Amino acid sequence: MLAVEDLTAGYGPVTALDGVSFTAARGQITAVLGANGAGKTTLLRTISGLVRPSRGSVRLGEHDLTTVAAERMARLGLAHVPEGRGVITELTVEENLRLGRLVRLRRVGAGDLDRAYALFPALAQRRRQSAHVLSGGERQMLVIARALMAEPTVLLLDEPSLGLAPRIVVQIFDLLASLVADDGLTVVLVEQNARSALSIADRGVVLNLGRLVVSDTAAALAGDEQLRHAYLGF
Amino acid sequence: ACGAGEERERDPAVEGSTVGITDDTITIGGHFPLTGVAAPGYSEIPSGHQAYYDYVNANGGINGRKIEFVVRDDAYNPTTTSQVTNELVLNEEIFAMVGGLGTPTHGAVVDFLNGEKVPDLFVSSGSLQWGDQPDKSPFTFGWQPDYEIEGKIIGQWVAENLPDAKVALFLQDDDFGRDGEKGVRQFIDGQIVEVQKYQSGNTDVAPQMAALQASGADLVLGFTTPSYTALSQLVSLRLGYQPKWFYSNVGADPALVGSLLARFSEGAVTDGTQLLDGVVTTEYIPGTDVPDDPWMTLWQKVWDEHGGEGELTNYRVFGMSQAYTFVQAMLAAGENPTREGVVAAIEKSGADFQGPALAPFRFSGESHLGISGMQVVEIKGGVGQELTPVLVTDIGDAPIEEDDSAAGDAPPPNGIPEG
Amino acid sequence: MQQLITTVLTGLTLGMVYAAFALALVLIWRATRIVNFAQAPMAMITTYLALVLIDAGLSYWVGFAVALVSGLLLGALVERLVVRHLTGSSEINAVILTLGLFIVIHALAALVFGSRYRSFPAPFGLRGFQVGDTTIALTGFGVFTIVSVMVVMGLLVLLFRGTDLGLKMRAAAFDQEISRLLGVRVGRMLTLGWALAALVGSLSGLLIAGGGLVHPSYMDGVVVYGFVAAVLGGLESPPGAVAGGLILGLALSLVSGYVGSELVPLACLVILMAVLLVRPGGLFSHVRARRV
Amino acid sequence: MSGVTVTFGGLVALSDVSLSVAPHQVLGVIGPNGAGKTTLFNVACGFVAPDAGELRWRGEVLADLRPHRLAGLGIARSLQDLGLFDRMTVLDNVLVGAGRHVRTGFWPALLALPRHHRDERALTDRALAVLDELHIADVAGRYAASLPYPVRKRVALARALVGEPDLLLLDEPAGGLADDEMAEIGELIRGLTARTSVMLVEHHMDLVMSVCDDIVVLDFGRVIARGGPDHVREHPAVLAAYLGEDVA
Amino acid sequence: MATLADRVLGRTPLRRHLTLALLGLVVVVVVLESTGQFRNAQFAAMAYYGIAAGGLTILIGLNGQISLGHGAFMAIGAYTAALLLRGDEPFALPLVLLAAAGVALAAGALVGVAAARLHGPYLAGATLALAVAVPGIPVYFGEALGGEQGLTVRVPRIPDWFADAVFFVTGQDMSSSRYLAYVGWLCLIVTFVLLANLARSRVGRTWRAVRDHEVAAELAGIDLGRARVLAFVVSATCAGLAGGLLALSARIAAPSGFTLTLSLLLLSAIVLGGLGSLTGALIGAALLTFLPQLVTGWGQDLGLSDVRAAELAPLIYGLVTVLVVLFAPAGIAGGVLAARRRRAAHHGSPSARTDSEARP
Ligand SMILES: Nc1ncnc2c1ncn2[C@@H]1O[C@H](COP(=O)(O)OP(=O)(O)OP(=O)(O)O)[C@@H](O)[C@H]1O
Ligand SMILES: Nc1ncnc2c1ncn2[C@@H]1O[C@H](COP(=O)(O)OP(=O)(O)OP(=O)(O)O)[C@@H](O)[C@H]1O
Ligand SMILES: [Mg+2]
Ligand SMILES: [Mg+2]
Repeated sequence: MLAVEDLTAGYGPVTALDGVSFTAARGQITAVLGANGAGKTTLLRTISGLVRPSRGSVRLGEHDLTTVAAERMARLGLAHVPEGRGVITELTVEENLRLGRLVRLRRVGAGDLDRAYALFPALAQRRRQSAHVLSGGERQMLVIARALMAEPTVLLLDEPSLGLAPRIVVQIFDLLASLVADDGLTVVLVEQNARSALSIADRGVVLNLGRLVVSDTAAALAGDEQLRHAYLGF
Repeated sequence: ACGAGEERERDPAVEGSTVGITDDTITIGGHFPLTGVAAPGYSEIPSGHQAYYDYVNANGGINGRKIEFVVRDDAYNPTTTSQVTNELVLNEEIFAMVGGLGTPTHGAVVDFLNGEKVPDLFVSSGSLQWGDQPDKSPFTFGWQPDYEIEGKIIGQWVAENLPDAKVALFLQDDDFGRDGEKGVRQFIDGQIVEVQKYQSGNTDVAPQMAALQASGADLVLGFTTPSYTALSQLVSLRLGYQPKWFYSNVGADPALVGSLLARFSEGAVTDGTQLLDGVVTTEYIPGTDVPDDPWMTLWQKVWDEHGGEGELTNYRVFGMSQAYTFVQAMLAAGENPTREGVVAAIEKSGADFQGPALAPFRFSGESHLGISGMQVVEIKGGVGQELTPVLVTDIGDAPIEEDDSAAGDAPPPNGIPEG
Repeated sequence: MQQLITTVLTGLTLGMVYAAFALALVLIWRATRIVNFAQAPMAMITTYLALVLIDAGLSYWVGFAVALVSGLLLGALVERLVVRHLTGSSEINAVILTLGLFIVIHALAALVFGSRYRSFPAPFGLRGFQVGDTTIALTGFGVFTIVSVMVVMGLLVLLFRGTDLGLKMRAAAFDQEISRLLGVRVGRMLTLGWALAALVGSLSGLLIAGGGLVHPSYMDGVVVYGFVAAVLGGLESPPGAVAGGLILGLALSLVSGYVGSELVPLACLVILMAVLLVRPGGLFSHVRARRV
Repeated sequence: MSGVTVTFGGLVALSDVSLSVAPHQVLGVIGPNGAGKTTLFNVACGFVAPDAGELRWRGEVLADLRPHRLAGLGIARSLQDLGLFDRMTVLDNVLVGAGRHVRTGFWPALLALPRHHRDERALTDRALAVLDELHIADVAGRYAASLPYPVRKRVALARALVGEPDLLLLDEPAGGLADDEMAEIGELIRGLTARTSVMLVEHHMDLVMSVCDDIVVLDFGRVIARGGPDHVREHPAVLAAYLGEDVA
Repeated sequence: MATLADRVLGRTPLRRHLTLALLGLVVVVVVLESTGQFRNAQFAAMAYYGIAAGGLTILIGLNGQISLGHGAFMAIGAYTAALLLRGDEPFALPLVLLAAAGVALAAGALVGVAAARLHGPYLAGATLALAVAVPGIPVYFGEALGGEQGLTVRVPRIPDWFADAVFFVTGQDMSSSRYLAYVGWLCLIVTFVLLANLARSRVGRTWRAVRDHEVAAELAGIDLGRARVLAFVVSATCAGLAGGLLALSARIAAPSGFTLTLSLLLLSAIVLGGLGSLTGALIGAALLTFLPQLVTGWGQDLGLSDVRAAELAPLIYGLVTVLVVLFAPAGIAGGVLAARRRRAAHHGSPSARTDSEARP
């Protein structure tokens, strides 16, 4: 269970996140919603240690993650799919994937690369090519596949559907659902498309200008017409 | 109209030709490469100067005036030379430039020094340009034998002693090599089978040595600096090339080259001078290889008393010898020296200056070239053994003659030239 | 004929020396995306350390080992104390920083060790091998140079191609943030990159110095040719660096012997330009067609 | 554009694709990831030379097209990842896009002749007008890098529009935008048809369906369907390859 | 939005730059007339460093191309000037300087065409090779170009009208170092006005666009190659002019004056001063000119030996370089500017970039 308590963070004088608290339960998908600039990305970056919070805490189970450096998060089972195609374009597709499984090298064999390729056949054809040649959507697939290589227990996804064809989005959401159901994965999902995010999420958190507006079950949020109009744009 | 430019000519300021002289000091300056690629070796010359001036100052100075020697680093870059010379002349207000080192570097400031009427004494370079046109640069004087007469003396010696040798030249690619080649060719143009030049700074001389080897030359004349003497020896070792070697004076400092080669001689003997045995070279002042020479005794004493860190090296001996000549010139200029006075005194009596040099200076109204000759020596056990008497000559087709006028010169007992 | 053989052989040995330096540059470039101009004076310092020990009577190999180890430490130290604090990603600032280090280390060395020529020993003979009655311009030390450079190249290829460590180092160089998210200890990787590069640099310093003269500037020329060799090879690839070094050493040796040594730098420029005009990313670069 | 084929190594990115954009129309290009949509744009912009096929613009064949000649031809394009000039102000960003309208060259600029100044004035007015139209005139003096994402998207659009192109190529203009922003962009694009034709690559079906007059669907570099939104939406091949059965 | 500066300095860039230039000229006259010959000579040196640094600033700061080889263009300018001033009937000084700039321009075009395709370290490597290659050329053509010794340069006679004019304004006679300082600073002011014009013009904008995003710039109708070559040519021309002035001031053009060190010092100077601003270039030039003498002086005051005092200058320069890059990455000018901005506006907008979005 991932618990965020009174989290406050910013960039220089800008406060991007202001006293946000919520919990993402194990085996659930928690959707983080809000307009552009609401602080969603900052929230994820603060959880995974890329941004130092000025106040508040992050806890994973009994671990206090607040001051843990980003590079140790992966070992604690936390994977973060960053916003905007975080492939390392100078490496090949396969090298990108290998990077993903570094943290659990001792536990597995080589078969998991095949699993990733099975998931996204588009990547399989290009395994030896530089990630540079991939199309926008293919890069996004690569990033998601890479995050899954680590077999995380907590998955932070920042706009995973960006630039993906609708069919792939559906496929990914299905996959998430099955991982959550089968392996008890904890997912924090940032999405612009509130409607589809709420459709698979168990709970939802709505941010506005860095503050938490509401946190409730996905169904309740989707049902609240006023809220939808004010913050979710549908 | 009366132009301001003409007025300047009459400016009384430049007539203040006692600039740099007070009742108890004489300030002089010099530019040397103290940093950078050219610093190894050359940066020791000013310390020789300094030691000797300290010695003179400790013994009463020049007519009661103490010598202050201001040294500036030019890193062997003419642009910097220009800047530091400006500083020396305009800011430090030196009386004279003494021992400024290097052809391109000093070449940048000759016109300026002469324009400002600053005596430019005893340039540390064997280029002809310091002395062959005194009407163009009346304030500039050379000191060491120029490379052309050295080339002539070497050439004649080869022509007389090794007339059948196939000669190759190994030259530094500047006026040093060029003037030397010019002199050598006066005598043995026909014997030369190959000429190779190296760039100073480029330490890979193997291609050049390979070309020398391929030419079949059995005598190599090197106009090189000590490090390149060492490099050429090393490479020839590698190539199995064993001609007879003749290095010009600059490059054949047996102590230095020997120490550089020390580690490379294989087998039990670790004395690098071994490698230099049989190498022929020239000498114009006594150096550290003859510690018993009276001049060397003096230099050793001066260095022991006033030297800084390090040992007495031939670079320092060179600096002291130059400094000696400078003190001599100041004394010759009388009680109240002026810039013009010093120049006149050197022109008048410079040819008769006694000093460490084996041959007399050529100073006169018509020539500002320095020491007129040298002798050929062969290095044996790290010491130069005379092969010829002192030979003197001049540039152009002046004949080469034996000269013993300076033979047996010993320094005055107090180590300071007589007035 | 013998001249040609000699020129080619010395060119090859020289090329290997450039290659050694180029390898250090490639290593640091792959590991931190910085062209480290200070590599030369760093290597110079460690070579001087070796010289001090050898002068004190210790064996060549003790000096050799100490130089390599101190290279490793110096590299790590420089990264930790200086380069780590470079903010902003402007590539020019990194260049200037290493130039500044270049000047500082250089001046320090001149202050501490003095600027005079000193000879540096070699562990193997400096006479060329004898074949029949001709001498081949290849010495024991030359062979040592060639072998050690090839070994280093091989190790680097292994490191970058085969190991996770190499992958982590490269990833850290390209994108620190993503690497961190994937559990790569970026700081360590950068330090390691500098340390290893400085180690290889030290080796190149020892190889250049061996059987030759050292003074504080003795590596300065190698910066230029080593860097050009690395660029020729594409900066990314260890075999490229070695190939670049060999091409350069050979070509420059031939130009120096048959045309004129003053044209050596010009020849270097011409070769580099000719290669870069055909392959703007160097000989061993893989094409990067996609721009959008 | 007719018969365009592009291969990368063994991979066929586009195969015999022909299409045309009618004046004042919005042509949508959709298809699965890696179908070749961006490559199609790249061909149209001269970044990728087709192995076969030809491009026509206003009836003339464009041989050996180079990207920098595009603006002069009246074609503008926005990039999939914005590509703003980060260390320049918003105004300067847009001014760069207006380069097409400049007549004065190097010398007037060097000497700062009044002619150059007049030209700059005119350009600035033009750029400000476009910024105003996109409701971002208030950030004209800010550095592009410091702006929120949606605003940056608009700046990129402004930069493309200020050249008054006759054809505008938009690569995922709505990517990363929230729904309401997206709706605004959609309206904007519709509004553009008054002065220019638009070619649009986008994965948001709502947007595509609402703004496009015509849609071409690519899969593995081939055109698998084309027609109006309603036609495409129901097309079985499209459903299978792209939309997925249960979305539409 | 007419700021105070606008009102005082004039609103069009030209008027603004000319006003500043005039102010600069007044300052120059005052400073040169109130300092001695030695300082004059130093100012002359600062002028040529400043011009070269200004050109390099345009290239690197605005266009994002690195050149480690601008010393080569200075060499070309210097040799051109030296050759033209050699004959018994030397050419007029303006002509000489124009020629120096012109020949460097041609060379810059040649190199620029090749350089335009190169990036980052590849460009750095190529220009580095250029910097070491060019000094070899005069050695090879020793007959015409004086070989290792170089060509000595005679300072042309001070034109009477110029000496008279200055005499009337200041009542002082003209020395040759003051004359050279005037020439240098006049050239600097003209160059900087032109460079400032360019930087603020469409051309400068084009360069910055190319620097920031190639593909987007290309799509906006910019011919990348042309823009790069143009920037290279402009900066090489400046370097050529600077080289011509250097030859005049140093009175010599010799290979050893144009070692790699010169190119690298220029580069570090503009970063120290503040990359991308002409003020920064001037600050850098001042550092290059005054720092060594100052530091050597300190060293000697501390009682260090000559050699040690001499090593102190590079040591301090290197340290300053490292410290500035680490603690004021925008250079001295940038640091001052940032400090002033920080004090002026606390409500300012953050200019930090969101790195997740700036990534390609
Ligand atoms: N590196 C940064 N420097 C300064 N301000 C930043 C930075 N990154 C984000 N911000 C600001 O912080 C606030 C929150 O940004 P954040 O990226 O977290 O929002 P978001 O909800 O993820 O928006 P989007 O939907 O556009 O991705 C915004 O006002 C943004 O401008
Ligand atoms: N330079 C290249 N070298 C090799 N393959 C390439 C290159 N450029 C593109 N490709 C491949 O061509 C295919 C088409 O790419 P393109 O970018 O056109 O796809 P797209 O339709 O825009 O996809 P997306 O919707 O994900 O952006 C992809 O599979 C991509 O990997
Ligand atoms: Mg976000
Ligand atoms: Mg695409």
